[in-house]
Amino acid sequence: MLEKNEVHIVDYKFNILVWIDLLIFTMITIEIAQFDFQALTVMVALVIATLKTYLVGTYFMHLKFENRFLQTIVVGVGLLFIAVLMVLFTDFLYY
Amino acid sequence: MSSESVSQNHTAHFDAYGIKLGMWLFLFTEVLLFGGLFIVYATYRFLNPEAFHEGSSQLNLVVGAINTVFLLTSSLTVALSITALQKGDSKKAIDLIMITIVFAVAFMFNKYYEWTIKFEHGMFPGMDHYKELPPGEAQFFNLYFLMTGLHAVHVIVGAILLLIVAWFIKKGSVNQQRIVYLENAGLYWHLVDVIWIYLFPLFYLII
Amino acid sequence: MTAIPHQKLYVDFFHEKRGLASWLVTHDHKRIALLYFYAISGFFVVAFCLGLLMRLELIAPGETIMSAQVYNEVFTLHGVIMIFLFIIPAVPAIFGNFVLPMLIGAPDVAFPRLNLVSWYLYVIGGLLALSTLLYGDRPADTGWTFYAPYSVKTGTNVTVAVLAAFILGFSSILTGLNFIVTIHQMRAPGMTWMKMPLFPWALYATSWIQVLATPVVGITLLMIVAERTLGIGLFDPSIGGDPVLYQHLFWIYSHPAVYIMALPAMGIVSETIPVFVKKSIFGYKVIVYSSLAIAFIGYFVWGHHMYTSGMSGPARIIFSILTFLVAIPSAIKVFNWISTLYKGSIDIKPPLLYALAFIFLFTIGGLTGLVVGALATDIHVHDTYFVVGHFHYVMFGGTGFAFIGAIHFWYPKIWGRMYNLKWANIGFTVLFIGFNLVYFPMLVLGMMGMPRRYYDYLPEFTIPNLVSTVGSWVMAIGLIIVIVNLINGRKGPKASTNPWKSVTLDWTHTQSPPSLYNFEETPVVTRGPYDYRDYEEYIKNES
Amino acid sequence: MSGASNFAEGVDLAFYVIIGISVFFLVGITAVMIYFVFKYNKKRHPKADTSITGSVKLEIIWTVIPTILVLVMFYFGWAGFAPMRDVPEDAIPVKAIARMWSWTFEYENGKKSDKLIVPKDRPVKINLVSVDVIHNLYIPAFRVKEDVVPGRNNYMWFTANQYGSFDLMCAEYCGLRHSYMLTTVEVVNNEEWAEWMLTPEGESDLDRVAAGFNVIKTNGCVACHSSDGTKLVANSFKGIWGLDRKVVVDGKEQTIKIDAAYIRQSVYDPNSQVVLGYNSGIMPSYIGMISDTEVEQLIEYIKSLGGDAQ
Ligand code: HEA
Ligand code: HEA
Ligand code: HEC
Ligand code: CUA
Ligand SMILES: [Cu+2]
Repeated sequence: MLEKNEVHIVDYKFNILVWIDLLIFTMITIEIAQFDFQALTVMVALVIATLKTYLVGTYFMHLKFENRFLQTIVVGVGLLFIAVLMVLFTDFLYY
Repeated sequence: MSSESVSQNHTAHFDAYGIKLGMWLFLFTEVLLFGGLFIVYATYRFLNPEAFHEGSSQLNLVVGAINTVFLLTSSLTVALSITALQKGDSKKAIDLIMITIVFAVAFMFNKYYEWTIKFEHGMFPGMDHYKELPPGEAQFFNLYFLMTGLHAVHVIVGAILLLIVAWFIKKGSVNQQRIVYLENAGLYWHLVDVIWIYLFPLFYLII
Repeated sequence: MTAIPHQKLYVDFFHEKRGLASWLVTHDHKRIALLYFYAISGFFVVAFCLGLLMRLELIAPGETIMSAQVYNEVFTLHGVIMIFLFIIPAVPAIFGNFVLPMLIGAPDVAFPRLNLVSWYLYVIGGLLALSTLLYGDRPADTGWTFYAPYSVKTGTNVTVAVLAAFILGFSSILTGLNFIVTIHQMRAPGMTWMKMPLFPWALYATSWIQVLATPVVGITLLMIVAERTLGIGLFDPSIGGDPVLYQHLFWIYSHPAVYIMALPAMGIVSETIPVFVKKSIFGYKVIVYSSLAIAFIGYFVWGHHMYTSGMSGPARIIFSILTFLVAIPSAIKVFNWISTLYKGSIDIKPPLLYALAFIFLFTIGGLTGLVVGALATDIHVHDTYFVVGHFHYVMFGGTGFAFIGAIHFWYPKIWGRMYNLKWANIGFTVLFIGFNLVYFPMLVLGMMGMPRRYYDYLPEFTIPNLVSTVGSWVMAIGLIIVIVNLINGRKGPKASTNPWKSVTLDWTHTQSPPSLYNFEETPVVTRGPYDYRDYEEYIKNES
Repeated sequence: MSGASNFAEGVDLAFYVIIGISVFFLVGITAVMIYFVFKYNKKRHPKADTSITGSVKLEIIWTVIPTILVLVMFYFGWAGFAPMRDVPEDAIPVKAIARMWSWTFEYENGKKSDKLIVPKDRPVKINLVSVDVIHNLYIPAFRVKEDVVPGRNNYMWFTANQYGSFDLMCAEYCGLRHSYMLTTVEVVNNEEWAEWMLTPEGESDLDRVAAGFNVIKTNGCVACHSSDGTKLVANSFKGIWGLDRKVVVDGKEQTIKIDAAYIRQSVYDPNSQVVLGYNSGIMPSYIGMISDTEVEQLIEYIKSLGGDAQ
């Protein structure tokens, strides 16, 4: 009962643009990894990876055109995982 | 996930959204399956930072980067294939799936090459050189083989799913109106891509 | 959402098709539920007998009937079967499958074929677990928790047992996934979320846990397999691994799993009480939200199983606070159930007896959970018989009793016949008394300091152990009465379609036993799920 | 059971508070339940009051009150626990070595024993070391318990405040003889303790054989090997000297005569030659724990149990 059957088509060209962005991001990560910012490097790498995931999710996986509920649970699962990791690290961080 | 909604058994109704929702739920389980390994990774990396750096420098960045490009591109072709089928061009859709498969094979080939080299150096679980690795580094390679290995299994499964869907498109049972199976196989493929997006920097790029 | 094809004649689902083969390939949720029922009952009896054997061994110090190695294998198998093969699938896979579609006015679950696949996975996993008895060195002797590094070192057949648990996990995931889509997509017209009965709500919350927690234990168990077979020593301290990390990963699943066991049982209690009290459940919305809250907070309390593992101080404190918070929604549910009784018109039938027993026993179990949830006290009773007492109270006293209650409740729906009520009451009484005789002494033993998984014990622990063992015989008698009575009920008098006079769709709109797609036409929901105003009239009009 | 350490008071107080509140609720809930069941029984009360569906006020009350009570319980639990992590500076360090399935306690001056001997009223810090799997050191009377995890430096401390002998058990499942991994804590007065600490080992009137027996006792060999011919986990030491033993070396079967070299290797590297029919990895290696002289003593002891002749 939730679905609306309108189809949203992501155009060929737009898909290719997303792909080019993804390649650029990949290059940036590799470049940045050459500098040693210590812990920051990992953070930057992960942030870029997350941006890439955002692109793949929103456009390739069509999340942008899905209903609210689906968008929420996808983000929710991501946050849940991060929360679990944070709670876990209360052990290792202070050990 | 090729099960159909029940109602289809005895009425004309076909619940595309339900099937897609099912696929997403399945993807969550995949995310958390890898999530368990990411947790182990995060912990051991935290406990042995230098060793992980040391281990990472022994991996071949070029091979990793090429594989990243392969997977990103294959994701693109899957996305394009969905666009094609949405527009009703099933021939183009099949062609694009086939290109995806080619990239998948290329990825696996690269992986094979990478692992063979490790193998020749005795750097494979159970082999002599492997057993002599210093503590943290052993964990790095344990995780490397386990995570990229599990990922490779997913690449194979994803490729098979796509092939099956291509066959159905050819037969006509997956078409512009009933595109959800292609979308689902695509979702799976993109997930495989997303996991690699994280694996790549975490294994090949640690400073 | 869809029209059901018109059925000319009422044929119940047993007679729709005949022959064993038609069962083994069925897509009908009711038949699959019964397939689960028989498979689960089979495993249950095995594990029950193992429980009795353990008690017999512990009747007195020293060797009684088995050697230490056998004892260790027995409690491991008992735990593995009870957890993975009985209590996790029992309520969702049997009663969820059978009544969920009917309660929400659907002809079946969303993915019927997948449903059958889960059953096959369940059976394969179960047989694999039992097969460890037959080949290899010996069945696993690690305890159901498979703690590394012992599980990596022992020469017993851990690999197969762990793989079995992995497969069972997948079965559980697929069931959960199926239910979520079913609940989202297939509710009858008019059944808004807040008009959905509470058992589907409980299953909804449970399903999310199944989908989101089970994969973590899946991968953890695979790591144990990798460590045993490939020499990938992930938890081996000599190469930088950490055995405590294994415990974290294990409990990240296994604590939420205890709510996979408890929530559906609570759903059954919420479903039963209004029927026999003939008034709406008290605080419907609060019960809904508390289920969701339990599912959510339950995800973050796993560390309370590890207070003595050498976790950091802050971690212990955070886990303890969260543990206490997760107790509150359970408390709220108990208060709401009790309040439902107020000014009702209470008809004490066996299903209600089991529901009330659930409240009492689960409360004891839950309150002992608070004792183990607090830091100081858990240091003393962790890994002692106190914990064994705690979890038997919540699992057997809670979920187990709710499960038996559910059989009594939906019995006339499933088989269209009625068991003997008097014998049901007698069986209940003996079971209830026996239960407390077995497990209360365990709480005492734990306070005295007897560790669990002990084959032999010091003389000062003798008397409570003796009481407990004798109690296990009383309980066995009670259970046998219950089972025999239920089996005899198959030849009992025909039941009317709605013997308990319930107002939920499963009773008002389907036959007993139901027909293939449950409803003759898709029901349209206008009333709340537990609206007992003028119920006699409503029931007459609808059927 | 009465407590015998500085923690007993805090832990027991937490027990009283939590169990007190629990009993109150259990009795209350049960009483109300039974009362309702009788009062509103169908016979007495044929028509239910269907107008009652909930009450926001009540829901708030029974959310807030349990929340407060639960935080109180948490507080007492934490208060009883917090001092357990705060080791006083002057605590006497003792190393507890756990293995399948026995304990060895090693004191600052190198002295070892199989019972834990501590002075009354002085803080003792126990460093927990495991050589194989996870164990758990549990002294019920002291209300202390902590896992002994291989690779982690776990610790515990306490001050015993009663003389006597108290049970010390392993509370984490560790395999076959987990339930026999017991010993005792002996709480003695300060002078006795100091004197005991200074008695050097093995030097008293023990001859070499008796010294050998002491070695296998303090190092826990007795958990798996008996001296009287009964098979525990592994073969008994009785009568094995000079026998031809079938062993597996590098996956191949071989026959070795049991002599001093064989025993030495069994102690230091047991997995290099595994007796046929056993799994490797059960017996831990004692490298660094048993000195060469001790091995000599233990060989004397095994010799003394007979063999050859039979
Ligand atoms: C059905 C399964 C189930 C359920 C529902 C629970 C519920 C709870 N459990 Fe339990 N638990 C297990 C199954 C379960 N448990 C198992 C199997 C183990 C052992 C695993 C192993 O090691 O093998 C275990 C072990 C276990 C431990 C670890 C003990 C140890 O090893 O040292 C802890 C510690 O915190 C704990 C706590 C709790 C708490 C706080 C709840 C709470 O959710 C309880 C909430 C309920 C109530 C509080 C009662 C109702 C409320 C009232 C009547 C109102 C009054 C209440 C207040 C004032 C708050 N459990
Ligand atoms: C749902 C879960 C569940 C249930 C119902 C039970 C039921 C029982 N358990 Fe269970 N138990 C566990 C889950 C469960 N257990 C788990 C998870 C563990 C931890 C394992 C570990 O440490 O790893 C455990 C551990 C455990 C121990 C601790 C072992 C140890 O630490 O050393 C003991 C000891 O007494 C015990 C006893 C019993 C008994 C006597 C029953 C009784 O209920 C059994 C009573 C038996 C009957 C009433 C039999 C009646 C039926 C028949 C005789 C068949 C008749 C047949 C027909 C005619 C059909 N159990
Ligand atoms: C955890 C149990 C365990 C402990 C503790 C243990 N052993 Fe063993 N031992 C075994 C097992 C099992 C075997 C047979 C398998 C093998 O050879 O490794 C064995 C074999 C031996 C053998 C060869 C015996 C024969 O019959 O050929 C000797 C000698 C020996 N152990 C000595 C010792 C000594 C000395 C100690 C203490 C310092 C000790 N063991 C402690 C389990 C143990
Ligand atoms: Cu050592 Cu149990
Ligand atoms: Cu828990």
